Amino acid sequence: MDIMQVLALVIPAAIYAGVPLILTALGGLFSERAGVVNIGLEGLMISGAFIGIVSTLWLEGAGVGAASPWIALIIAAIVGALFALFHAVASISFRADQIVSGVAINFLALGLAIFLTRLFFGRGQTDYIQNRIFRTNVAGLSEIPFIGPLFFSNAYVTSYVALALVFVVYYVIFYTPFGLRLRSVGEHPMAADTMGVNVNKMRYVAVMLSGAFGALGGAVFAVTVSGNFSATTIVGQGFMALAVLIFGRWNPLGVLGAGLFFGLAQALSTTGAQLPFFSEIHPVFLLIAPYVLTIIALTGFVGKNAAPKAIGKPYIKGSR
Amino acid sequence: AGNDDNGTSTGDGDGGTAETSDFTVGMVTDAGGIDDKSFNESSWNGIKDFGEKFNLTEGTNYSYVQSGSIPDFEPNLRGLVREGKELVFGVGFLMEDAMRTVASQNEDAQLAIIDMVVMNEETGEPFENVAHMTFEEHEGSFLVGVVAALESETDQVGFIGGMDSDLIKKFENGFKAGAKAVNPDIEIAVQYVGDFNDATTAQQIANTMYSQGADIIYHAAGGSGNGLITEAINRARNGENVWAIGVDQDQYEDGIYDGEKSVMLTSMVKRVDVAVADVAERTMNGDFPGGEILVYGLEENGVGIADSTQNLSDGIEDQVNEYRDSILSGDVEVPMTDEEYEEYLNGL
Amino acid sequence: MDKRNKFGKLSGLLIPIISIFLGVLIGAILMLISGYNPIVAYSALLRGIFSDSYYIGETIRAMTPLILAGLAVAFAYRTGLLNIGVEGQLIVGWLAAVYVGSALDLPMIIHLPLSILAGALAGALWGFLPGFLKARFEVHEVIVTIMMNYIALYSANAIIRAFLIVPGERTESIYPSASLQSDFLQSITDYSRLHYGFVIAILACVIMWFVLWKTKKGYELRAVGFNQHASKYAGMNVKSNVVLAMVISGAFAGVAGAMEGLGTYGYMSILSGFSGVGFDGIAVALLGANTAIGVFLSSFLFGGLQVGSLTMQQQAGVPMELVDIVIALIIFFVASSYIIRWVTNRIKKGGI
Amino acid sequence: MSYVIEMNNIRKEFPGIVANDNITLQLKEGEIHALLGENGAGKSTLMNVLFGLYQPEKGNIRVRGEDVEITDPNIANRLGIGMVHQHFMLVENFTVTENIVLGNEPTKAGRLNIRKAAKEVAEISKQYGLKVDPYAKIEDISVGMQQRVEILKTLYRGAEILIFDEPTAVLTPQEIQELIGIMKKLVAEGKSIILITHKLKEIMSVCDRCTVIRRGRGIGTVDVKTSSEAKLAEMMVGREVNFSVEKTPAEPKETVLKIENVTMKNSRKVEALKGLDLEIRAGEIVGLAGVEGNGQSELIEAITGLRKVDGGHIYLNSNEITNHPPRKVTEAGVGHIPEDRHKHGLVLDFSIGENIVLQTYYNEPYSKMGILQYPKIYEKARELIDDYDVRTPSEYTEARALSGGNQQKAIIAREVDRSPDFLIAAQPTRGLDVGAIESIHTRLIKERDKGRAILLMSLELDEVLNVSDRIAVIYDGKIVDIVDADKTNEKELGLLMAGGKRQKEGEENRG
Ligand SMILES: Nc1ncnc2c1ncn2[C@@H]1O[C@H](COP(=O)(O)OP(=O)(O)OP(=O)(O)O)[C@@H](O)[C@H]1O
Ligand SMILES: Nc1ncnc2c1ncn2[C@@H]1O[C@H](COP(=O)(O)OP(=O)(O)OP(=O)(O)O)[C@@H](O)[C@H]1O
Ligand SMILES: [Mg+2]
Ligand SMILES: [Mg+2]
Repeated sequence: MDIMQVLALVIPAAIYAGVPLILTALGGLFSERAGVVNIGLEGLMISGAFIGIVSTLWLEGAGVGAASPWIALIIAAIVGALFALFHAVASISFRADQIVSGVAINFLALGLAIFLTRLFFGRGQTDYIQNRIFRTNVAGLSEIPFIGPLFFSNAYVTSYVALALVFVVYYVIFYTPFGLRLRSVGEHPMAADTMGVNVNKMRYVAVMLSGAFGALGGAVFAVTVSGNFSATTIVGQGFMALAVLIFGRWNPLGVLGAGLFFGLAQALSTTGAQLPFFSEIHPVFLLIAPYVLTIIALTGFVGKNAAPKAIGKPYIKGSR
Repeated sequence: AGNDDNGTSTGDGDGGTAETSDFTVGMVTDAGGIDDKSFNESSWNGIKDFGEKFNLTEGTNYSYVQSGSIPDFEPNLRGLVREGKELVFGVGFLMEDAMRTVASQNEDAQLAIIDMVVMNEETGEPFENVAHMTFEEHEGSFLVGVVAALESETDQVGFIGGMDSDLIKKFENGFKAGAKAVNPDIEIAVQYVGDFNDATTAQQIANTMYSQGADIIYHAAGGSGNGLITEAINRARNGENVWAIGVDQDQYEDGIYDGEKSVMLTSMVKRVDVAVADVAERTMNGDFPGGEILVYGLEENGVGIADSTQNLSDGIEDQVNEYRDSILSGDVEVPMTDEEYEEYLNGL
Repeated sequence: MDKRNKFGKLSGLLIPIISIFLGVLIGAILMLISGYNPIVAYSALLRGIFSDSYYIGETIRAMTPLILAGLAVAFAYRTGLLNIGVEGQLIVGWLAAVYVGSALDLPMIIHLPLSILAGALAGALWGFLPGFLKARFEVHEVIVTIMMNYIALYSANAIIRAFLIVPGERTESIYPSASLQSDFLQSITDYSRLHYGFVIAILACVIMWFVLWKTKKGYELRAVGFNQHASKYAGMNVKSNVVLAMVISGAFAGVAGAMEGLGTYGYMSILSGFSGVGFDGIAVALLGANTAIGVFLSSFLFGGLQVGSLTMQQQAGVPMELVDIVIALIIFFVASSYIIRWVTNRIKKGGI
Repeated sequence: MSYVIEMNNIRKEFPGIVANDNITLQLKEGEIHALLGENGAGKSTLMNVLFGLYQPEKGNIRVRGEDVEITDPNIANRLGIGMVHQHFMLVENFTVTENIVLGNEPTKAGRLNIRKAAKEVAEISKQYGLKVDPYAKIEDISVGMQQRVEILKTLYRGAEILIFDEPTAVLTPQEIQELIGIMKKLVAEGKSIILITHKLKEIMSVCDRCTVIRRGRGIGTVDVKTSSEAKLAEMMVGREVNFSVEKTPAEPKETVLKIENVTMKNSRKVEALKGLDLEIRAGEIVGLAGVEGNGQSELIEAITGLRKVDGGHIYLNSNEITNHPPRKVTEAGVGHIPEDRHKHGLVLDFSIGENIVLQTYYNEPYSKMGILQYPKIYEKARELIDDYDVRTPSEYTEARALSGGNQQKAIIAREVDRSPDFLIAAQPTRGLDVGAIESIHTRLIKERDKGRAILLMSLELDEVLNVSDRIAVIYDGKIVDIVDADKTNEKELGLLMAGGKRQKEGEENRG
């Protein structure tokens, strides 16, 4: 098996394993850049996966057909934004400890999603959707030598959407007034306040965006890979997304890199067993590689002061 | 003590069931749940068939409890026993320990376990209050192995297992033996997911196998198998000529894409439903097969190849039937373990 | 900032009670909307906790690892650290305890303590690394502990698979000399899985309280937790205290794992996912205001609800996930105590 | 007479305290109006009310004769009110321009137009002579420039009324002169200014009128021309103020602390001490004068072992303590009243009692065999609370609940009670009222007379001049000069602090 074949196998797998993490981490980026810790990403992903599947099923039932999962993605993002309001209200208005509130979100999302699943379907998992978002070859581009098989063959369109979103988010965060304000709120809310930026409003918007993106991440995973929803659809990906966010130093491009890195490690851990060289490594080392490498990377090269300064603290007007 | 009443009190709810029997049967699923498209579902279908046949009410006479994870098995089994269910099924070999504990604590209970023989360590015999239901999966797997080898155009096939265990090894070795019987040079990729409920990993494994040239993959991975089907559909939609082989039930429906086509070449059916209904009926009639090791093989129609044959090439069924006959006649001894498989290969 | 002691000890109790009430209330509303009868459901839930010695035994059994996991989180929290890695520490503790319990054959008086100690040490080791990285490289402990959870899960599974596996996807059973299981306890609770671990859990509560509040080391750990700068100024070794805090926290978690291995199961099976106990520990600790007694009480709430939810599902047909929702709401309200305090202050003012 | 701002009968409460009680302040167009009061009198609070950060419980505000309700800084901005805060409100990792335009950004097709913004910033900065580098990051520029950024922020928004909250506290005398020039220029352009400062001399030199508040109450407004420093001080405190501290001449004995050629990098890896020498003897107070950021904090960190030095030696009573860990240094006989009491001095969530034993908890009688002896600890706490007049409900009260002055007293009690040979007092009276200041000064002098060596670090030149026996001037990481406190004055110190050279005595005579 030549190197090209290995790459053609691993790279697309890395991309589609990484995309849900990247999307969710972008969500975390909004909220943490605005100063609100979001350990509830896991819960947001769960809500997205659940809504993504349920609305696809519902749309299919209504005869929408192949467009169902796409519309479902949008619905999931909207519902996710609303669901994130829990976290927003608790941690911004009610001044809850943001970590605690995030933990509550995780419990709530899983409990509610499974509760509703049982209510709607009478058992612990939903039906399978018929109209998944399937992989396709991108017409024309997949023929390009070298690049084609790696990036344009057998790919989910959602991956390109995610990639585009990375750059959109990058632009918004660093090149728009909204982004400037968002960052100022996470760095020095009082300064932002004195400059007429409505701190709490910005934070609400940021947390809701994190809900939208987190849910989108979960929904993309659900409608491309898992095809149904159950308690085991999202297990730990949200925490991984948090790691991606920190690893990516709260920067959209960093998130992209970190997400692909995790995706690659994950792809290798399953694909490796059938690849030359990797098959000689005990599978457990491939399995734990992403986590070990993250720790090493955090220790070695990722500086410590990248976190937004005001992160984790509720903003109370006039407090000193 | 208060709890013993509860089992019956739930039954008080609906009146007017004079004709129906008041036999009660319960079932504990493993983490897969009753729509895992695999043996949990199959077992439940068996109970439902039984219930319908005898006009029993779901919820009152027959019900199931879903386990979230292995630690739930024991309390769930015990819960049903405590409720006073007259027969309690534990679905899957993973329930061995839980079944052993519950069986030894409740000598009067009537229990049944699928895919396992639970030994009573004190007597060295299978538990007397448990019906031990096993299947000759290797035999059925042999047949789909034959199909795979006959249908493969690349002479490469794959097998995806759920958890690396004695039970799933039976599937693997049977399949490999069948494929080699047809084509001794065929390449067979084998990988285990490590979980019966991780479709994502299974999909990546399938992706790799297909990419490496396998065109037919058989799975014995419960819920994880859905990952294989997803991957096959993904590829088939893009015009690739790939197939999947299902397990436990006829999975033809699960492989449908583009409206009418299906990626399921065939399935190795394991008639857990028939076996479950059989044990339930015997128990209701006072013939609880406690202590017996019930074996369901080709002969008993406990395993076999699925009814859906749309995707099979002409003449395949006949060839399969020839192999079936030689297994039944004892001409072919299908290997179950790795050692037996090695021997089998040497004997080819 | 509002002053902390505004209404002192009372609020310490009032807020959890109000939160529980609100959580249960919203749970009831949810059931009504979903077409269940909340009264039937809650009474089944309560029956599933109290009605029978079996359920009481099961509740205590469920509480045992929760207490220890909660103590692990609370201990770290008191020293300014957020230990999300209890889950992983629990897994390695479980494995180590079972290994010692099944590989060695010693008299009980040595074997049992040794097995528990093995669990504690393994957990401590798993806590040491995040503590060390935090102290030495200022790597955030949250992220490292999350990573360590996965490493623990996969490594433990791989070790079992490679070295310890017996049919049934699990390790050998431990020797009775390392077991916490007790025929006596099982017989008085109608074959629940109650074991002597609860004695250890209660002991651990006392230890946590004593170490933290009565010893000079505890004083240092708390000081470092509240204010690293002042602690350094006062001559304390901040780094070694951070490491020590994580080590002790990890040891509690490791013992929680030992309870599963030596008490509830007597072996360790290959885990297809996290046990969840470690994550529940976070909630238990927060709900218990990170005090020993609080952790004990909130473990009772958690353990009871979880055990009772089985009966609720069986008898009232309400999915047991309802309990998760109620728990989430309770955490949510406890966290939002500011608003509860604000409202109660309003009511108080209005009343006077 | 028309006022641009009228704040009438303002009342603002915080939990447990009335910060502003019926205060009235009227600002005329084109004037510089001083707002004077002790620490905690409520000046910042009043200005935050005007700026929309706080909502008053009572009273009304009129801007240019019209009743307004300023519920938000946005509204204040719109009304042309700008504020330069006591603690800078700058986002450290933003550039100067980004800080200035935040909340009011020029855009081009939805995109932040930073180039245009920078150009505008450059224009205004030229217009008012406020030199800044539009593209520099805040964390990289000097305090003086940061302040100019703060001023530019208000001007960028077209502020007509500027509030300066203690702008001079952090500046060198030269920078203060510059700032005064800028303020005059602003007034000449038709702007009106409210200036908060504790420095009476500044009020006398630039302000037209002065409003005095005391303990949250308005005392009155006076014309500066017809008033005097002494009169303002009396209004402010409510009694005649003794500006100097009573003490006898020092009788220095043997050398206690000796610092030789110490070099050290600070947290930002910048060389902050560059070969510093200093000697302090028993029975004397050496004041450390310098503009913030010239190595004072680092010097203290070096002595106390909080940060490792890169070169040089530190001796205490002839024993080397260079790079010893803080505990060793403490045990060797160094006491330290830290500059930042919340960061270093106290564990705010601990009780007063627990804080009292912060350095000694591990010794008998407070600890036996690893177990804390709480009765002994609280006994000690009670004793010190009485001795040092710490006003607290009890020794079990959390330190957080005490007022700043009382927190400081608790720290001083703790440090002095250990009777160290050498005591560092860093900004010991920051944020305290005159009563507390007086008692602390007396306490320091008493310790001196007992034969302790004391290093007093303060940004208040008055304090340094009044309490010290000798004054060491620190500039750019070195002690550039040491002068006798009674042979120098504020002007000379100011010059030295800015890096100037003292004229030789002979030259001075000639000049
Ligand atoms: N956010 C707040 N919460 C509670 N009390 C406050 C708050 N802000 C100020 N105070 C209190 O109000 C009083 C007035 O404070 P303010 O900051 O206005 O004083 P100031 O005159 O500006 O003092 P300084 O000269 O120290 O700047 C003080 O007692 C202070 O402790
Ligand atoms: N942010 C705050 N939140 C709550 N209370 C505060 C806050 N800031 C100050 N206080 C309270 O306001 C009062 C005055 O605080 P401050 O620190 O200004 O004291 P001070 O005026 O400097 O003290 P002293 O009069 O003793 O010199 C204290 O009772 C303090 O507890
Ligand atoms: Mg004050
Ligand atoms: Mg002020």
